[in-house]
Amino acid sequence: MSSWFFADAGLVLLVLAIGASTIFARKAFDAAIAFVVYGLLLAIAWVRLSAIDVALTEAAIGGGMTGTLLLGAVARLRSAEPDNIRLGLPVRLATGFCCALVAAGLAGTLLLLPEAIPTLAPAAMENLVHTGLGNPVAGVLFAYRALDTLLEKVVLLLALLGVWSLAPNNAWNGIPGLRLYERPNSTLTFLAQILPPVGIVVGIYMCWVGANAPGGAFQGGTILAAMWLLVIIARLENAPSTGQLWLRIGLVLGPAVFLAAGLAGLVSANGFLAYPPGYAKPFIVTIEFALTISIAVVLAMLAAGPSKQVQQE
Amino acid sequence: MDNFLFLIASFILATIAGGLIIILQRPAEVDRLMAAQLLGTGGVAILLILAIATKASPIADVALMLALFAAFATVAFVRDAPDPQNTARQ
Amino acid sequence: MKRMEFALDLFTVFTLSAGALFFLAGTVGLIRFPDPLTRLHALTKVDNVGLGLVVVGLIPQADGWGAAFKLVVVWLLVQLSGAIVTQLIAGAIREWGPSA
Amino acid sequence: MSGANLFGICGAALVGLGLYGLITNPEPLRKILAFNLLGTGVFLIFGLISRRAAAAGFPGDPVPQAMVITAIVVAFAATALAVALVLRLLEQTGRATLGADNPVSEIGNP
Repeated sequence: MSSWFFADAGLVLLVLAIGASTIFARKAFDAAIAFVVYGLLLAIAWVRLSAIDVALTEAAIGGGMTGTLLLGAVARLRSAEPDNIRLGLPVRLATGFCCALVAAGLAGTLLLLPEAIPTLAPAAMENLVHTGLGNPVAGVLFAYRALDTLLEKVVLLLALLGVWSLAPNNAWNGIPGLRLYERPNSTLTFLAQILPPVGIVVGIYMCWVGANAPGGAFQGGTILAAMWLLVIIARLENAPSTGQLWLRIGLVLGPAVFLAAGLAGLVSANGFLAYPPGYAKPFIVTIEFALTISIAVVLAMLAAGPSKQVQQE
Repeated sequence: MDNFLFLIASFILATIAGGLIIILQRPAEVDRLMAAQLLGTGGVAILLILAIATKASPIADVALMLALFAAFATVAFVRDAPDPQNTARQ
Repeated sequence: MKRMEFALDLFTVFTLSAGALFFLAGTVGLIRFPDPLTRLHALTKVDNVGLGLVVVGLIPQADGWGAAFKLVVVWLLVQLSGAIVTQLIAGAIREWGPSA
Repeated sequence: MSGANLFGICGAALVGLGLYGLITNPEPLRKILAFNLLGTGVFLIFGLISRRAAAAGFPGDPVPQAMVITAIVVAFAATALAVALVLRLLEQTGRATLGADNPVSEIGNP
């Protein structure tokens, strides 16, 4: 373990350097691309923290999806009038000092924590057999803290509602204003033909292994969302108008199945979101499958943004 | 063998770190884009070595993710590159 | 059996070292080459060879065919997406000039 | 000091960096970015907590890990909403800043 220490220290320094460049970069584009690199690097850091589930999520969402979203926004904002409001040096210095204090306080607190802090890990592992799962993180997400996960899905839907409601009045139920690639039959078209089949297989694989190994609905859904966006950007497929029924069904499918399974727990087991003994795994796998679809649709629509044009049909 | 794997992983990390720091200083946007691509290959190599060294094969899945999403950033860049008419930027 | 293992370990040491050297060469090229197109060339070609060598060297150390198969799959994916993405970047450079 | 502690300290430093960017950067998009950086710092601190709990012989505590996964996804949703708001601001006003109505060239530097 100790031989890894210096490599870890190097990784931490690199993460900090790239993180700092997202803040101090002069142009927004530089900051956004640094954020992509930063997200991908953090995935390696999470692997070093033995949190492979988190590493998968961070690489997909932190690096890929958020980075793409920011890069798209930067490109749009190029047309904005430059604004040269800048804080004066004394204010910046004072702010820097205060922020350094916050960071130092936080770091100090962390180092002062007792080495053996209370943990739920043994309890989580002990009861994992009852769920039939092999991945403790999936156990937390879908059995012990299932309510949190359910509500998180609701939060995602609320965020999407927020994004959609930013559409102009006449574009409600229109097509999302995602920027597309202008030229047909280009190299990008080729990439959009080659990569999605691979991505879909990987996405389903992620969802499938999630019960027993790192992976799951979030990671699988994110890959599917990214592949869908790629196909739309390359103009191989049109972005759906936000009013379409199948799209709306896809959005609520996961939360609805989750909720139904939760309500079934009231009858077949001893409470809301309790699974009947012995049947926990089939329940969880069904929920995860439905959630993967919903997460894919929600994330893709969130990245696509509010609708721009009225549907032409 | 584990110590050797560790050595190689650290070495690759160091070369990537050097490359990243230099690239992110460059003014041209394409150069910065290469940083993501650099991590797409070098990061994958580090993760694969880690997967073998710590005998945790799910780490290879993280490498898979890294490869998929490093390409994705480039797609966004190529899509958003400005019109050839107004290339007046540094 | 012992001798076989030793030979495999030796193979791993050799290929991984070669792979690491390729990564070093790629970074040197990235830093030293004068224009984006040549830098791109250094980045993608050399690093992909490096990754290939790393994967080949790791295969004897993988426990089981499944793990080895996954290594190869990851490598193939990197090759595929890397090659196409390089084309995309190169196209962007050609169209918008090296300062894009 | 173990490797996990390093990542915790890194998380604390990232919180500081993100906070600084959030306060000093005038562009809303950069503020969103800085806030994301701050968030990842907090997540890394959770990572340290998860690793600390590993003293009992587990690779990591799954509870904080699951919370971080949830948080990353929610952070993305919030970022998407914030970006959509900024772009709408640009559409309506042609500007993408939160400055005062009468542009001031320098604040805090009389």
